[in-house]
Amino acid sequence: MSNPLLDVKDLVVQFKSSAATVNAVNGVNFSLNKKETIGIVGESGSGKSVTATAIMRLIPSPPGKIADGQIKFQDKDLVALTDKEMRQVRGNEIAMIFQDPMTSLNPVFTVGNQIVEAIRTHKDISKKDAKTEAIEMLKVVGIPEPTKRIDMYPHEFSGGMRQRVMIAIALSCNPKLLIADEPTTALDVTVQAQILELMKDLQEKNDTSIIMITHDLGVVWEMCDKVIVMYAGSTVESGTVEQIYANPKHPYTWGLLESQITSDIASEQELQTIPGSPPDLRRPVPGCSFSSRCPFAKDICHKEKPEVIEVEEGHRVSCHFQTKTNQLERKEGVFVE
Amino acid sequence: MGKYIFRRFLDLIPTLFVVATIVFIITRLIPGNPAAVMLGPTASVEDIEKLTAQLGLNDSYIVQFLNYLKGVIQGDFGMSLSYNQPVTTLILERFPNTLILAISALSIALLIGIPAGMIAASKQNSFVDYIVMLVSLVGVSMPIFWLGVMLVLYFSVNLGWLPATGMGSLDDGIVPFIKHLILPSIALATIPMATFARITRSSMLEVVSKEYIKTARAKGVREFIVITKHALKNALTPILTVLGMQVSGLLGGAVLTETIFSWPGMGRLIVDAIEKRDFVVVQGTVLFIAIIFVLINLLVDILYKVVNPRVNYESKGGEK
Amino acid sequence: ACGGSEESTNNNDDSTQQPGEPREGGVLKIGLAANPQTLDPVKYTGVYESQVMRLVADTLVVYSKDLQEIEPSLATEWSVSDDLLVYTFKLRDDVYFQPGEYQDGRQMTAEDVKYSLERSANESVMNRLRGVTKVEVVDEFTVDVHLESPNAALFAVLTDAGNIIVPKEEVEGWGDDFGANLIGTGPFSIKNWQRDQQVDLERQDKYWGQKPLLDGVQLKVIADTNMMTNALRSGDIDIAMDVKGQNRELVKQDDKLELLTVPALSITYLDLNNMTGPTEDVKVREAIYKATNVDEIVLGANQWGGAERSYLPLPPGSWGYDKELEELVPTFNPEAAKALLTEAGYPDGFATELYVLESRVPYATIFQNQMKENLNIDVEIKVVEWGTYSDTVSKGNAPINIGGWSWYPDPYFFLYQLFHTDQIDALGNGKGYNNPEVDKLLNQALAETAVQEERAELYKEAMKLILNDFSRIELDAQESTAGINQKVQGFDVSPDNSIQIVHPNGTNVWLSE
Amino acid sequence: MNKPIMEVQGLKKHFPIADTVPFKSSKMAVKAVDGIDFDLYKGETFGIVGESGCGKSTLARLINQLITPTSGTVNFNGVDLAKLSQKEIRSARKSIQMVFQNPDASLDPRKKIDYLISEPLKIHNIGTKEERKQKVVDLLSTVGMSAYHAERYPHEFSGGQKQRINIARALALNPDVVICDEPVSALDVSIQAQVINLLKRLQKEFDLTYIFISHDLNVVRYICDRIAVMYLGRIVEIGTFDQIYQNPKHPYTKALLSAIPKESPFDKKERTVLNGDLPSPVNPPNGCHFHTRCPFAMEKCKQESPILQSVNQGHSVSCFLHE
Amino acid sequence: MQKAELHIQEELPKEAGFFKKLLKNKLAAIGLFILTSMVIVALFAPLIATHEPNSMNLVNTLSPPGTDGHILGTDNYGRDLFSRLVYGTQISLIVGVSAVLFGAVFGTFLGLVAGYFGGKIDSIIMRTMDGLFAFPFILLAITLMTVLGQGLVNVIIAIGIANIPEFARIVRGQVLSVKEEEFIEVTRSLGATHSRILFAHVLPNSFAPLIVYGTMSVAGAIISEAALSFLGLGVQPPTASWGSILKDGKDFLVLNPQMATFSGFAILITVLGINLFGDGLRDALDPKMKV
Ligand SMILES: Nc1ncnc2c1ncn2[C@@H]1O[C@H](COP(=O)(O)OP(=O)(O)OP(=O)(O)O)[C@@H](O)[C@H]1O
Ligand SMILES: Nc1ncnc2c1ncn2[C@@H]1O[C@H](COP(=O)(O)OP(=O)(O)OP(=O)(O)O)[C@@H](O)[C@H]1O
Ligand SMILES: [Mg+2]
Ligand SMILES: [Mg+2]
Repeated sequence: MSNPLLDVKDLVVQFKSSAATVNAVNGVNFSLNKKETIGIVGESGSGKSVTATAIMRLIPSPPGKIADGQIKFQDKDLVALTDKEMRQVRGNEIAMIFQDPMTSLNPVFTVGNQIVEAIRTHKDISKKDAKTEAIEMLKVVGIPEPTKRIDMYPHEFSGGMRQRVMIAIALSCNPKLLIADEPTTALDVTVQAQILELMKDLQEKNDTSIIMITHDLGVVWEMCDKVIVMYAGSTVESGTVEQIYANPKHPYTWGLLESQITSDIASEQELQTIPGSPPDLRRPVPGCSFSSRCPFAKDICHKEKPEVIEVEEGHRVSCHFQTKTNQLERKEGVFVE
Repeated sequence: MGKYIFRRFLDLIPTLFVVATIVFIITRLIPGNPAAVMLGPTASVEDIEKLTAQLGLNDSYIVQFLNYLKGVIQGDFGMSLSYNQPVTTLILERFPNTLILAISALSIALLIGIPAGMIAASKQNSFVDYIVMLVSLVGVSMPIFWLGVMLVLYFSVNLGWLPATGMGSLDDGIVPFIKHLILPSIALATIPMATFARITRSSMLEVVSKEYIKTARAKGVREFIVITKHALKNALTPILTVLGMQVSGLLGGAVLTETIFSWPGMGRLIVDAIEKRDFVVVQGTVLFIAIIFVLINLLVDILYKVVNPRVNYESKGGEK
Repeated sequence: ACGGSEESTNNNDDSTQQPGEPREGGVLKIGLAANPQTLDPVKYTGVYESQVMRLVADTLVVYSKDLQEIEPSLATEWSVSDDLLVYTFKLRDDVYFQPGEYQDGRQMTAEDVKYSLERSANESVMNRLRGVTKVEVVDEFTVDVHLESPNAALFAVLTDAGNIIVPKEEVEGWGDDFGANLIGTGPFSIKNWQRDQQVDLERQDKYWGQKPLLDGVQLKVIADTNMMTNALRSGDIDIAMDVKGQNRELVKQDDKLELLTVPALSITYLDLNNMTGPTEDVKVREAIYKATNVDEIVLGANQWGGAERSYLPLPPGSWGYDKELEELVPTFNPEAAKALLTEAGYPDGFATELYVLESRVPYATIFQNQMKENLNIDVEIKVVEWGTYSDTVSKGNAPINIGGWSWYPDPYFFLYQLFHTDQIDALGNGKGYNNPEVDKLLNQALAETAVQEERAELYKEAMKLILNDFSRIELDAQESTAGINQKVQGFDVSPDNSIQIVHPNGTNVWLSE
Repeated sequence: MNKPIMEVQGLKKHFPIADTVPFKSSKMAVKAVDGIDFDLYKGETFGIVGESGCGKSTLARLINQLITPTSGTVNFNGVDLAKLSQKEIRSARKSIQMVFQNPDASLDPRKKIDYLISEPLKIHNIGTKEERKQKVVDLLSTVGMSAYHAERYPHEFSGGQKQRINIARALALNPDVVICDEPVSALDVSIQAQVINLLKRLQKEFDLTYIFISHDLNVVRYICDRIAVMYLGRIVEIGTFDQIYQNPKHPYTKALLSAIPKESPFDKKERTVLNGDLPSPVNPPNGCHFHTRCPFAMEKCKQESPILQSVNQGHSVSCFLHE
Repeated sequence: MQKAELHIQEELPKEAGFFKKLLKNKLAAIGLFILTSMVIVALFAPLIATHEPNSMNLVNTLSPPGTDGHILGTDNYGRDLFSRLVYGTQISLIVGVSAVLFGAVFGTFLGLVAGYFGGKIDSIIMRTMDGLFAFPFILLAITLMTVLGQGLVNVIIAIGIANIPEFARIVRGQVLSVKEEEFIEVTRSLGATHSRILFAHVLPNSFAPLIVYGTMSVAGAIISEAALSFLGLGVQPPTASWGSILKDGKDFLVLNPQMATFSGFAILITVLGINLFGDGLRDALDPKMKV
């Protein structure tokens, strides 16, 4: 296999405030090949969006900064690029769909204007052509009557429509890497299916790689080749979708999978959850960050950081229970050695 | 919007009525008999009495007021007591001069102030930022009479580059005309310029941390465009407000600058009229200025809406 | 006594007239301190307007350079009837009006004089020809001016710009707009008037007097006095009138410029209210006078010169002035003052108010300081603008005020309006000075004789009484000043602040470059 | 479940468009909500699903009287909300709380979380300062956050955290009816489960009524008693969750259900995507709004609008196929 | 609902409060320092001044700085310039700050109400402001002088009133965009009254331009005070104020610039202090700005 398209190593992102430093991302590792789709799942607030924003080098600074780590993209270390060089990368090579479609669209420009701008930033075409293209884009993402809608302002759009506009902007650049932060949360399932289809097509056509941040595990199963699971700022487990689904190794992953609402859960049944709450990111935890909520936690879990272990080809996990020789397995909600 | 604009035009009527009434009352309230004031120190008792009668100032206030209103409704602002000319003529003579000076000063203020504010904001807490701040504050702390005289001392008296006073006439060619315009415009521009710079900076700072700025950057848009297009348009509301105020202020006449540079504008007309107790001119000019202000603010309100499509003048907060 | 004294003599004859033949051509630029509003002789009120009017039109007679005598202008000679009621004037027969909209430069005749003077007598806002009942045309170039009662000040009045001779056609043709389109018989005619900005005058070729050397005159309105000097220094203008304060020094220091000064007909005084308040008591007034160090005030208010202490309610340049009377003025004596005040019943002083215009604040501030120090009188200064000032003072509502007065050299124009009971409701006698004997003397001096010496004697008597009543404190007599560029030749500053460019008294200004 | 706590009748909201450009106005309008009737019963969870942009959020705002309807009424406990005075409507809002779709924009960026969450309590004068403080901490923990979060500002939170803050705020007043507009879409599954458990528990405890807008059909199925399916501003089908999921009648409902994403990577099911041009609410197609994309469309569907008709006990559908 | 733990396990340093944040901002601290110094100078003027501020010496006028123990020289009456500036601090600070506050308080209120309620209310308030703004300042001042008479309070009122329309405009403009934000709608949905929405949410989000404009206006107010004094409204001679010293100094600008220069400098420093402080205030109010 050739070099990966994107290789994130030991990424640390901090937000400083007068009182403390928030380690929003604290050791994220993953790599992504050409035309591959990776899903990032994990606790809300675990640093998924921050990781994505860090790849774009758009962490608001101050107070935030990339404190450590490497983001290798096509042999360039994005962390080390100058602002100007980074601008060449943004939009052109890496595009991002932001999580919050309402606040991510500029309220004072029409959506058409914003799409046209994206197109014209990277393509040398006339305004008129760009507009035609923008209308096409809107149609592609399923906005009805795009010729009319293109001259409307974001606040006149519904949540899902705004999200689709964001998608249209990101896709209009034909990027090599598309980072989609919760791209379909506000979409109904039929439109969602359509959008995901669209992303796949794009991937086929342009060999695009995709980072898909989502809470909808269904989307992950459908779209992704690989998954990383994040908890409290770090990757706790990563592997192919099949590995993660069939053979999750980290107790947090188990909790996550079990909390899923599936069609076979009856209304009367209480949903499974992970009790407790995640650690305060301002306070470095000596041991495993999940230890306070882990039903299996032993002494060592509270004291030492677990190492990253490759349990099978491409399947990595960082948990004291998982060693090369001694592995826990999930079976019907309990663990066996 | 069309309906709104129409309604705003209708607003002019009560506004003007109220303004007219208040000016009338005020001019009668303040001490000073126009006849005595106009005739100067050496006037004798008889002279004053005679002129008072001639000017119709012996009529009862009600009669005076009704006559005045009648005139205004017919578009007649009356005859100046001291100039012996229709107020409309006086205003039309001076207003273009004021307009020229105002446009020129505002252009300077905008062209320097806004970019300076933008640069300061994009380099917050840097050396450039501090310089912009310091210069702006020097700008507002410097009284115009001081600055004006300094400019003249340096550029006219010492260097002899520019004329010290007067407006010049276009008949003498465009170059002398512009030369006359430079110093008063600079003197007049300092405070607006400083205000623009500071307001722009603060407003930009509010905006640059917004998510959509991130989006623009993520698109790969050049930083220059991010700042000048995406951030600026969102930051424009307070700038427009200030612009509207400055335009109003300048069109109402810049007394100090006009006096120092002998610029024949509205400001001096008004102040002369007040000092001379030329009530008719005072009433006329105040009404005229009120009309201008209402129109300028209408324009500003339209611009608010152009800049920010969410602006809604009819609804209460939080209602759609 | 003050810094400017070495300059205070009229010395322009030796210093400005550089060797060389008068040269023709050029436009002289003069700064005008305010904007002329109307040039209609019956409507004008300001000195700035008369400055322009005098360049455009002529009066029957003019004052001599030193303002001591009356000289011919449009009238060549005149006589007075024995009853002092009819004045006969012989007119020049070579005078032509400037061509205008409604006439094409016709000759001026007695009819025009009749028209102009009667118009003034009937319509003038300032009543500048008071007492004239009618003007009779005797022949084409002779008129009789009939008076209601004897008026010795008639000649002074006739020199007023309000009594210039204008053509009827133009006055009636323009109607209200005549004030903007003045036509006269003067050396210059109005070419262009940009309101609030400048008036361009051009030479009048058919002028009856000596041919103007200048092509034209440009009068530029410069309201700010400091800027007036700056404009002079930068060459924007050639003559700046009324240079005051530090600007005098600036003009003197500049090699290209020159400061011309001459004692003016302008005095500054401090009125004490004679009708109400503590100052109603003549003892209090005397105490205040004695406690006032006038020299100090004059010095402090005129640091760069430009004024002399004055003693009498007349400018020293007036023919009514009598140095002997200066003896009657109390000398500065705080102790005596204090005693007087105690006697009057104010051992601990009192509180009072002083109304003053902004330009005279220095006088007020120093006076205030002296009152506090010498008599423990608390003077609250009220700086007000002109409208409020004139209203307050003429209504007699100002306990103390500081004012200034400048008019014709005839004492009538000072003493009558400042001290006659008639004028108690006007600004001049807002202090409410009331002395029947003075009234009588003032009336006599006006109506009973036209002989200057006799009149001077009467005025002297009146002033004696006035000084005895301590009705007000005389502060200073101002100079008339002008800053000029050295290329301006033949220009004299006039004590009455008029601008004389080409004048029957022989003036004909020219530019050396 | 006899007497409805809320009755919605003939509710319409048309947003005029083209007002954005001065001097240009047109008669066109976005028919965001175009005639909606339903009853809401105490203690139930009423789900609303439908295409994005079909007017769900607008409907939610209308119910709360945040926007004035073009026509139609909302009766709450027998009172027409539109007829209430300002003051009365304010206290009515105490009983009808709402979680907005947009977690970020819903939080005043200049206020700390404790202020935001305790604000409804302050507004309605509930509790002492101390009590309110405790309540904030309680609410934070019920939505899976911690006390220390109270001291922070909204921009310091992730999308999901903001969503939880919004939920906490809506619950602060112990309302009778909570309108939840996509309350859990930004949450990871475990928090989602936590929140849903909480909502259910609260419902049991306080007999709460929910209007639950969501795109996640599994969640809707799990939590809702009755479900309304909306399409272009109208309800096309309404019924209990069993009726809708087991026996969908309307072609759009069927399409929706068939588009539920996979449940595992090994699931081989293909999602069906609706074909045809998406109609616009500005210019909705004549007749049945869905006919342009309906595989069973008949001539009649293009001409006439079907009305919502009962096909079963509590199950109504607006489709000519089921007349 | 279960009770949650109120206390946090181990005390982290508390998030800097508003004032701490303000002070941590270096520039704001400098601003505050300048202002405090000014206030101290004003309060303790008699102790700081080297001379009696009104005592004249007419033979030693306009002497340059350093002459005869006059640190900054003397004015045109031979009064000690330094002492006059020190005493002038009182008037100028009071007038500058109070007049702006007066205008800001009323203007902000009117602007808030106008922008927020819109429609008729907006029309009435803003047209009144237009009318008020159209009145020449001098006319306004003479009128107030006539009606209210002399005095410091009236000076403040006059300048304050003239400032009202500007503040109203600024605030209204800001409110027009803020009121459309979604969180305003959300707050309404909680049952909040209009006044609560206005003062707790709209106002804080409209603050920034207000602070900037307000702090800038102080300079104008200090200078205007002097302009009023010649209409009889301002403080009257011999009372010292920076504005009046500056204005008197303009007649000696060329040869004896010390009066205009030092008084202008005093104004500049004060305005600088106020602006630095204002910027700090703005930053401290903006949660996104971290120190
Ligand atoms: N500006 C900031 N200042 C301080 N902390 C921040 C800031 N931005 C984010 N954080 C913190 O960083 C952590 C990670 O946030 P992030 O937005 O990456 O979460 P996420 O994984 O995307 O969550 P979600 O799924 O809810 O969107 C959160 O705990 C958040 O509180
Ligand atoms: N203020 C407005 N002005 C004009 N049109 C609007 C406005 N608000 C909403 N709309 C339009 O109304 C329709 C319904 O919007 P609404 O937000 O109710 O949809 P929704 O069902 O909530 O969609 P989503 O699931 O995507 O959030 C959309 O077409 C939208 O563009
Ligand atoms: Mg996120
Ligand atoms: Mg919605």
